Order: sequence, then structure tokens, then C-alpha cells
Amino acid sequence: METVKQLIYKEKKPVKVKSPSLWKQTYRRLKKNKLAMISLFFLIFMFLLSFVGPYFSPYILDRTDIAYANRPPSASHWLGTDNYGRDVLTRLMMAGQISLTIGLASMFLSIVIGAFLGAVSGFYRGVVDLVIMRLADILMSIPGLPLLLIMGAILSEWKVPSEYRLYIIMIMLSVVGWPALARLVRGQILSLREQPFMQATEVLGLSDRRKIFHHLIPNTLPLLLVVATLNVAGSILSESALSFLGLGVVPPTPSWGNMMDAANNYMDFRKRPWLWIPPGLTIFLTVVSINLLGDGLRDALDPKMKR
Amino acid sequence: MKQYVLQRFIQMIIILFGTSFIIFFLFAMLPGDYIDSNLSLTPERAQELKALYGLDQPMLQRYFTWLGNVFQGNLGYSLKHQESVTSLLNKYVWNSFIVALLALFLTWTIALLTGVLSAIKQYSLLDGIVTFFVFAAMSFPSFFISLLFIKWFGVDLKILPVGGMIDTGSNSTGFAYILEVGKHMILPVTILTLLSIGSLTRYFRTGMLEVIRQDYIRTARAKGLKESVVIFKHALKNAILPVITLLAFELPGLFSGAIIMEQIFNWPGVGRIQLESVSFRDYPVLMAFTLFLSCLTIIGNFLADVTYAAVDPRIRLK
Amino acid sequence: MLSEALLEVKNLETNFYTEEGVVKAVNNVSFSIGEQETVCIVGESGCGKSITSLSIMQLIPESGKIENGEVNFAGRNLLEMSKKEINRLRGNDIGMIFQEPMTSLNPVYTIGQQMIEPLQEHLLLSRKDAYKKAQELITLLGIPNSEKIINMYPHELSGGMLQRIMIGIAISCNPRLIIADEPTTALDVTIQAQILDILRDIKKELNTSILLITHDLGVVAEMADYVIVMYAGKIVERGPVMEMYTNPQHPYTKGLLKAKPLIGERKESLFTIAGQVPNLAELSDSCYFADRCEHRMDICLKKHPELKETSANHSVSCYLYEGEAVR
Amino acid sequence: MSETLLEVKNLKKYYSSSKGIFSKKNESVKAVDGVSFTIEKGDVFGLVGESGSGKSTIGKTILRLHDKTEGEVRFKGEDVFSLIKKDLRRLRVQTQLVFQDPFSSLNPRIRVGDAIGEAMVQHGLATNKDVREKVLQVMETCGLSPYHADRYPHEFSGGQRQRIVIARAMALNPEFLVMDEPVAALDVSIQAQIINLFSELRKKNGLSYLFISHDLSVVEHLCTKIAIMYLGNIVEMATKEELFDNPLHPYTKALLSAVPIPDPRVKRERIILKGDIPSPVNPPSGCKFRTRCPIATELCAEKVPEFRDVGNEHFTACHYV
Repeated sequence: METVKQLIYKEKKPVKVKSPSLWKQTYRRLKKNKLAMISLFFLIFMFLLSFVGPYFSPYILDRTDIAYANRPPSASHWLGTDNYGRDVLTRLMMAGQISLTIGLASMFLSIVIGAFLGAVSGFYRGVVDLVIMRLADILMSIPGLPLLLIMGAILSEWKVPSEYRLYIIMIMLSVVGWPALARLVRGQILSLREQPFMQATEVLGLSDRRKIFHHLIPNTLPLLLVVATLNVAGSILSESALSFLGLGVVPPTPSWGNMMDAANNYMDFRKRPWLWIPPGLTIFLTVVSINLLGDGLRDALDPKMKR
Repeated sequence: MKQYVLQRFIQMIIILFGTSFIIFFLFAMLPGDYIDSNLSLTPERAQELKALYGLDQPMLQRYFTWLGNVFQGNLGYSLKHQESVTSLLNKYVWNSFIVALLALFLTWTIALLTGVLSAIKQYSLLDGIVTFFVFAAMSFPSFFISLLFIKWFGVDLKILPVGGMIDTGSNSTGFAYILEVGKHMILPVTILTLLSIGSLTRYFRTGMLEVIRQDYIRTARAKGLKESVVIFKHALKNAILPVITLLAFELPGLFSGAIIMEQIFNWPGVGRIQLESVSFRDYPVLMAFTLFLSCLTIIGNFLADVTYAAVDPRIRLK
Repeated sequence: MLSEALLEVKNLETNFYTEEGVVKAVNNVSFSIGEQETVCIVGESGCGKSITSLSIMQLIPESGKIENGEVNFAGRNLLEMSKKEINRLRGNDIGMIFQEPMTSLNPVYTIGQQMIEPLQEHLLLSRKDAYKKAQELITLLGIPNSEKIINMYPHELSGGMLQRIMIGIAISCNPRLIIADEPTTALDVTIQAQILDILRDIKKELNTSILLITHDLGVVAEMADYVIVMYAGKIVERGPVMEMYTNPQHPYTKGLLKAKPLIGERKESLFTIAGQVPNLAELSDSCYFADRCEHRMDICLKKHPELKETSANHSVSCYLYEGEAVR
Repeated sequence: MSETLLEVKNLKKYYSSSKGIFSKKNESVKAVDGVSFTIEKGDVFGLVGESGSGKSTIGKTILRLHDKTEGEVRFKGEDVFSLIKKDLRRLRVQTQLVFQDPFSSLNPRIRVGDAIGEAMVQHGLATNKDVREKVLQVMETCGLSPYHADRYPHEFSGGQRQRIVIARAMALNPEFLVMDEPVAALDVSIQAQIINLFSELRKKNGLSYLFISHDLSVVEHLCTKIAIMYLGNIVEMATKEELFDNPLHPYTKALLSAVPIPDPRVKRERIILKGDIPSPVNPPSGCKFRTRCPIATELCAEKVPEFRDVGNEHFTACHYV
């Protein structure tokens, strides 16, 4: 009788021996998704425009020049000027810095808080889990916008200076954002724990550290990445709404939302659409791109869902 | 089942308490109550007044006093409107309610149809168009789309009113009144529908996509049933059940989604009152409405879970 | 053999379009089933046996496409029929039973609601009569308390019970053919014995033909009149059941029979077929089994052998049995 | 004189199915309801039963993957459930588990080589330098090619994945392996490869197995001692030869006769059991098998049959043997 060794399948050795890492494989799948790639490039463009663009602008951000106020778009002012004679395009770029930063920073904060609390909840269970999840339930029962309104009102009452409001708004958005994330991470960890490969780590006698950092966390990262992406979109929308209502970022600091405040002025709204349509459109395009990218990432990370 | 309802009920009570406490706590953080901002009062007089209103007591005690009032239907007094918040709420909530209800109806009908259609015709042109609209609808800032619509339909085309509930100075009655209000409602309802339709369509589409791949759908086809029976009897019921939970979420969601829309369209609803109360520092109103929306969410959530358990035989009989 | 074939499958080809390429799941498959005959298709996972049965009923998943061939049922080609005509056959002339009884019934409808559907659709029974008939069927299949069972939901019943219900649905309109796709794979042995028993009784009483798809050679030996062995989407051997077990010809058939441990056999080590099933998206021109075959010859790598008759009704697709193929 | 490796005494594992504080009835699923057996060094102990018999629960309980309800498990004389964390890790090296589903028992995001090697490094059986070499060695014994080490689990078929899982277990050079239906998910031709691999590993490394399966023919081929389980209890236990040549319990007989024989010439009288396996939440009184037993009498409903030695190391629990 032949032994197992002799019977090893004489398969042709493949040309490429080492498989590319899973992240590389994901990127390759993502590259095939045209819409997601266009979105990615648009987002990169938005970042460059916001953070590098102002250096190429001949106009200084806060320089006011009433003589040039309220000019419609022209060759020298591509998007026209506002009531103080400031270049709208330059302001749009500077506002982009603020809005994008707030979106990203509040996402990071929500992820850090949400993932940490969710992981603790899912891993240790028991009383810790109960307390954290009830807290999340409670925060999730207060509708987002009213909650932000109250916090905005508190900010106004405390007379927080304009330059600090920025940071507090990031914190506010993450307060609203973390519970959903914590729930998600907890659910993910609870279902991972039941997977046979997690039982295998127990049988193999791996240390808790190894189990958490090499087995649990890497398996939650893909989902977290998708949710984080979509979370940025949500944060940008919330920030802009809040700023539009005058409760978020307040002038003179520009943000896409408070630039749209121009529309609250009847004359500006009717006669000077270049003041409010560009920021609105920018918000829309940025958010659409982030959503499409997130959706593409979800498909790329989960090959089971492929066509 | 009874046990489940009971357990879920107790959970709801806990969350209700927690939420009300958080809301109370947030408002307690607001400085500048009436007494502090009144500089003409001597410190002694201020102290007396505080004692009178119970403001010098520890927070927990004040919370329970407040909660007791809430249970008696006393939500505070609006300084700006010079009437009790309860009657204010009663006056404006219905205006919001009509818009929200109509939007809810439209959202569900359209989302259900497009979601199901795009799922059974996956990757078709229709599916592509639907997906495109879904993403656009999910990404529009509510205030921007409202403003755009006013500009297009109200200002440029002049076919729809730019805001309000009735024409300025109008005193029409009866059918004319209804028609007038209806005309003013078109834009707000459209916008509200547009804002919430995206995610719901996606829910229906993914739910349906998952269901039509199930074994029992194949069984239904193998029985020789008509495709319409397979889709609308066998698949749809399974796809809708989990989404029922959302229905209860939706109404309070629409109320809070309507805040900005009402402001822009000058619609006399709770959302506008709420925003006004922020700028006028009329905090009892803001507090009451927040509490109202939260309770609506929590109770809706509870009802959704219970209905879901009641209609799904897999849970019902456990 | 019975002269008149009830079902005749000719050159059936079903492909799946996946990211990795075109998967030829069913690759030029031909066979026929006579009246009151039980034909078993046997093979390992991915050999195309289930897709063959689903292709007959045109129930393949969306990414698949029937590209070629004929499926003649009682003289009419199913592949050329309109949707309406096919619906009239499904559940009526051809009943089908699936592998997973737990997921094959709709969880939100009662057993009764699901059993009466084909009765109302095809036999045009009234709701009341359909319920009565359904109840009779349940009793017939050896389940007590039919009046209670009929109002229960699928998750309240065990797998064995549900598979009986599935059989009940399949036979409710007195079909001429029953297609059973791995009907006992998900069940325990003692329950499997019950289900196989029921299938045998049905065949005797209702005079139906059965197309049974399975991977279990034991089940085949017990049930089949005629056996078809599939490998990588193709039929490698087919013949009457006695022939197949006493005189298997294809190296794969032989290997399968030897690789399965038998009760009471007690040998030192099992015969193995080396290697793995090939990836169906990357098939070459060679015989698909060549990689794993002990008797591989040069010609095996050049062209896949044709299915040729070696004795009455017994065909094999292997160069070992082609006279002209000299090594 | 052989050495006792594993000793299980009156093991019970109940899962409570009560739903929270408001449930009045405290129903529990009696997954394992008083099971005793011993495994000697070099034994391949087969545990056979249908779904719900509790066979998999036993496998996981003796490895302390979850708590027991009652009873004792001793590995080489040490009480497994009183070990402290440090000693438990020592035990982990000596005992390993092979799962039924080769698809979910490998972490999808870890390369095969790393999956096999990580426990070796953690337990000090290899250093970061020589781990690669040792991994390749173990992979070769299990019939895997060296280049497989740099691939991800999803690139493999079921049979190859099961080899990887076995290699991962073998990397720690254990003395005792629990196999939880290791070939149930595999096709016949692949199943034979894996079964032969088990036989070889056993010969070469002097391993002992607890082999959990529902497939009597595989168990007969591989095992030296066999126990038949029904609803949380062992109903019959004997050496392989005894059990297959002289089955005593009516359930064993029915089980044996239900296995289809791949030979159309053999026609035999089959015992077809009535009805379904009862729920382990509410097992029948007396002998749990009585509801389906062809020879059950009133006595069976009243009295639990004793699990007794009928000679020749053959144990069974039936009033009528």
C-alpha cells in the first residue's frame, strides 16, 4: 500500500508562490469598482484642493474689500466674491480644511471610544457589558439633531470662543456617533467568539493578548473600516447642518455649513446663488463620494458578496 | 412570548429613566436661568428665590421633582410664547404630524416598490438607476436640497409657494383651505420623503436579495407557483418582517429630520418651534420637545420589537 | 429496459459566470429515465449532479445559464417551453425534494398553507378540499396528529418530519417524475432509513419514476435501477446498478467503491484517490480525471475521452476501454 | 499493562435554556447526562451517535472548552477542571482538537504557515528563527507542500484545509487528539486520504484519539474501542470486534442495520425505527430509547436500565440483554 507521502497530490507548482496579503487583494478588487475609484480620486482631489489649494490662491482668506463685494463669478474670482469682498473659492478651500478635519477627527474619536467600549463589552460580557450597552441605548434614544442642538446651545451659553468650538464640535459628534459603533463592534466580537477558529485559539493555549491582537481585532478591522468611512460622511453632514443653523462652527472661521448661511439672507438667496450653491454642492459631492467608496470597500472586503 | 414582552417592557422603563435623566442633566448644565441673569436682585433675594423654585437642592432631588411634574403633564412654561409647553406642543405637533405621516406613507410605498423591483432585477438598468438615486438621496444635506427646491420651484418657476402653511393674509375655508395647505405641503413632504427614502430602499433591496436566494423560494418555484406569487407571497413577507422594526423608528426620525426642513419652509411645526427656542433661549420648550422625541423613539422601539415578535412565528412561539 | 423514456436529457450544458471565469458545471450530459425507473446520479461535491437536476427544472441560480441541450419530458422539450407551461409542469408532473428540509420550507407560513398551494394551483381544488387532501398526505407519510401538524410552522418540526412534508408536497399532484436532490444527506442514519423506505413505497404505489441525486454509494445500491457517475461536470460512466457494482470500469468509479470503508471489512488502510477535484473554471483539454488517475496514458492528457458503450446499456468515458487507443 | 490516559467519570453537562429572570420553568437541555469511560494510551476511542446525542459536547467538555455540570475528567491522573491557568496551558500542548468544519476552524486572515507556527512559538517549542523550518516539517507529514505555508485558508479546498487543521494540532506534538467529526464534511475520495493520514500519524507518533463520528463504517475502520450514545448517555460500549460482531443493545442493532450497504446484491432485513429522536429537554422516563425501541415494555418506562458489564469488556444498558 502506498503511504500518504507518496500520494501527495502531484499538482503543478504555481508560478506565484506567495499569495499577496489580504489588504492587497482587497485593493485589487476595489480597483475593479469604477464608481468607488472615481470617488476615491475625487476625495483625494478635495483634500488637495482644501489643504494645498489655498497656497496657490492669490487672495488672502480674511482680507475684506468692500469695493469688490458681491461680484458674480469671473475670470479673476472663479466663484465670485461675498458681501465683504472675499474670494468665495478661497473661502471654500479653507472651509474644506475645517469640514474635512472635523469629519475625520470626530470619526477617529467615535471609533476609538466605540471600538474600545464595544470590544470591552463583547469580550468581558457580564455587568460591564450591561452598563455600556444600556448607556449606548440611552444615547441612541435621543434623536441626533436635537441632542446636537442642546449641546450647541450649551456651547453658546458658555460663550466658547470661535476657535475652540471646532474641537468641541468634534467631541459632540463623537458623543452622538460612538453608541452605534460600540454596538456593532460588540456584535462582531460576540459572533467571532463563537467561531470554531476562536475555540481553536483556546485549544492551542494561546495567550489572551495573542487571541485579542492577532485573532479578534484583525477580523473586526474590515467592518470597522467600512463603518468608519461611512461615519465620516455622517459627521460632515451633521457638522454642516449645525453650522448652517449657527450652532456649529461660527464665523469668522469658515466651514461649508456656515458658508451656506448666506442663503438665510433673502437677497443673497435669490440674487447671489454663487454664495451658497458651491458649498452645498461641495458637501453633496464629498458625501456621495465617501458613501460610494464605503460601499465599494464593503464589497471588496467581503468577496462572498461578489457578482 | 409574555415573558419576552415583560422583559422588554422593563428594559424600556430603564431606558426611559436613563434618557430623561441625561436630558435633565444636560439642561442643568445650562447656566443663565432667569434668576442668575437678573442683575437687579440682591444675593439674598436671589437665594430666597432659588429656594422657592427648589434650585438650591441637590440635582437628584430636582430631577425627581421635575419628573413628577412631567408625569402630571406639566412640562414647564414657555417664556417666549407665554403659555405652557404642553399646550404649545399640542398646538404645533399636529402640523408636523401631517407632514411626517404623509412622508412616511410615501417613503414606505416607494421604497418598498423600488427596493423589491431593483432586487428582482439585480444589475439591470433599473437597478442601476435606483442605486444611483439611493446614494444621492442619502448624501444630500437637508438644508441644501430644501433651498434648491425653493429656488427652482418657488422662485424660478413660481409654481409652488416658497414657504408657510397658507398664503399670506389668506382666510380661505373648507375645501379651498385644504387645497391651499396641500399646495404648501408638496415641497416639505417631497423633501422629507427624499431624505428618508434612500436607506429604506437599500434595506428592502438587500433584504429581498437575501430572501430570494433562500431554499424555500426555490421550493416555491419547484411547486409550479406563478412568479408573482413566489415574489409577493413567499419572498416579500420574509423580507418585510425584519424591516417592521424600522417603522417605529421612522416616525420619530421624521420628526427630528423635519426640524431643518420646517425652519427653511417656515412650516409651523414642532421643529421650527424647537429651533426658535434655541435662539430665544426658551429652554423649557427645547427640553420638552427633546424629551417628547426621545420617548417616542423608545416607545416606538419597544412596540416594534413586540410586533416583530408577534408576527414572526419563529419568535412568537418560543 | 423500458422502451419509452419519460425524461430524456441530451447534451445538456450549464455554465456559471463567476469572477474566476466560466465554470462548466454541467458539461455535455445525456441520459434518460424510463417510466417507473429509478436513476441515481452519484458523484462528489462540485461534480454537477445537483446542477443537472436543477437544470431540468430550470431552477438554477441566476449566475448560471443553460447553454445547450434538450430536456425532453414525455416528448416535449422543457427548454423551449414558455414560463407558463413550465409552471404547469413543476409540482404537477414533476415533483422535487431538496437536501435541506430545515430551510426548504418557508418559515413564515404553516405546513398546511404550503401544502395546499400546488393542490390549488394544479388540481384546482378548493381551499377546503386541499386542506383535506394535505391532511391525508401527512397521515399517509406516517406522521401522527395530522390535524395538529397542518397548523404548525416549519421550525416546530424536526428535519425528518419536514423532509416527509417535502415529499408530501412533491407527490401531492401525482407526479410522473420525482427529482430528489440529496434528500437524506442532512438527516441521521435512522431517519435516512425511514425516508428511503417512504420513497420506495411511493414508487411502488404511485408508479412514478425517480431521479435521485446522492453522494452516498450505499444509498445508490439500495435505491437505483440505473446509475450515472459524474465527475467534474461530465458523465464518466453509466450503467445498470448490478453492472456498476460488480463490473465497474472507470478508474474513478472503481476508486470511489474502494475508498469507502465498509462495515465488517476491517482492512489496514483505505484505497485513496490522490489529489483534488480540478477547478472547473480552469479545465484543460485533458481527461479531467487524468491528474488523479493511476492508469494515465499520454492520450489522456490530450483529449477528454468520449462516452462509449462497452456492453448493453453500460457506457464509460475512458481510453482504457477504447480498442484503438494503444498506449 | 497499559497506561490510562483519560478518565471520564459520571460527566454531566446541562445547558440551561431559561430566558432570564422572569422565566418560571427552569428547563435545561441535558446534553450529556452521566457518561463514564476511560481511554488507554494508544486507544482510538470511537464515540458514535446521531444528532443531539451529546457526543460533540463530551469532546469539548473534556478539553475544558466550557464548564461541566457534574462529574470528573482526569487526564493522566490530573483533574482537568481544577487546573489553574498556567497548568491548563501545559495541558493544551498535550491535548488537541480537530474540528468538523474545516472552513470555519481556520482564521481567514492568517496565513497557513503562521497559523501552524504561532502556538509552537507561544509554548516555546520553536523560536522565531527555526519556526519556519519546523512548520514545513509538520506540513510535510500532513501531506502539504511547502509553498502552501504562504497562502490564506480560503485558497484551499475542504480536504486540504482539514490537513492544515491537523498540521496545526500536530505542531504541538500532542499525545491525545479529540476529533470532532473530522471527515463528515469531506467527500469519499478525500475522506479516505484523511483517514489514512490519521492511521499513519497514530502509528508514527503513538497518538491516542477520541474519535467522534456518526458514521459507523469509518469508526469501525479506525477505532479500537467504541461507545454508542443516545440522548446524552452511552447505551453500549465494547471493543470494536465485540461491538460489530455481537451488538447487544437494540439501538446499536438498529443503527447498524440502517447503514446502507454499497452492494446491490445484499438484501437484508432492516430494522426501521419508529418516530424521531426525542428532545433532550424532555427525555422519556426510564430508558430514554424506549419510545423508539421495538422491544420496549412497561418496565422500560419505569426503570432506568443499569449500564452493566455483560462480560468480555462489553457494557450495555438494556433490561433485555
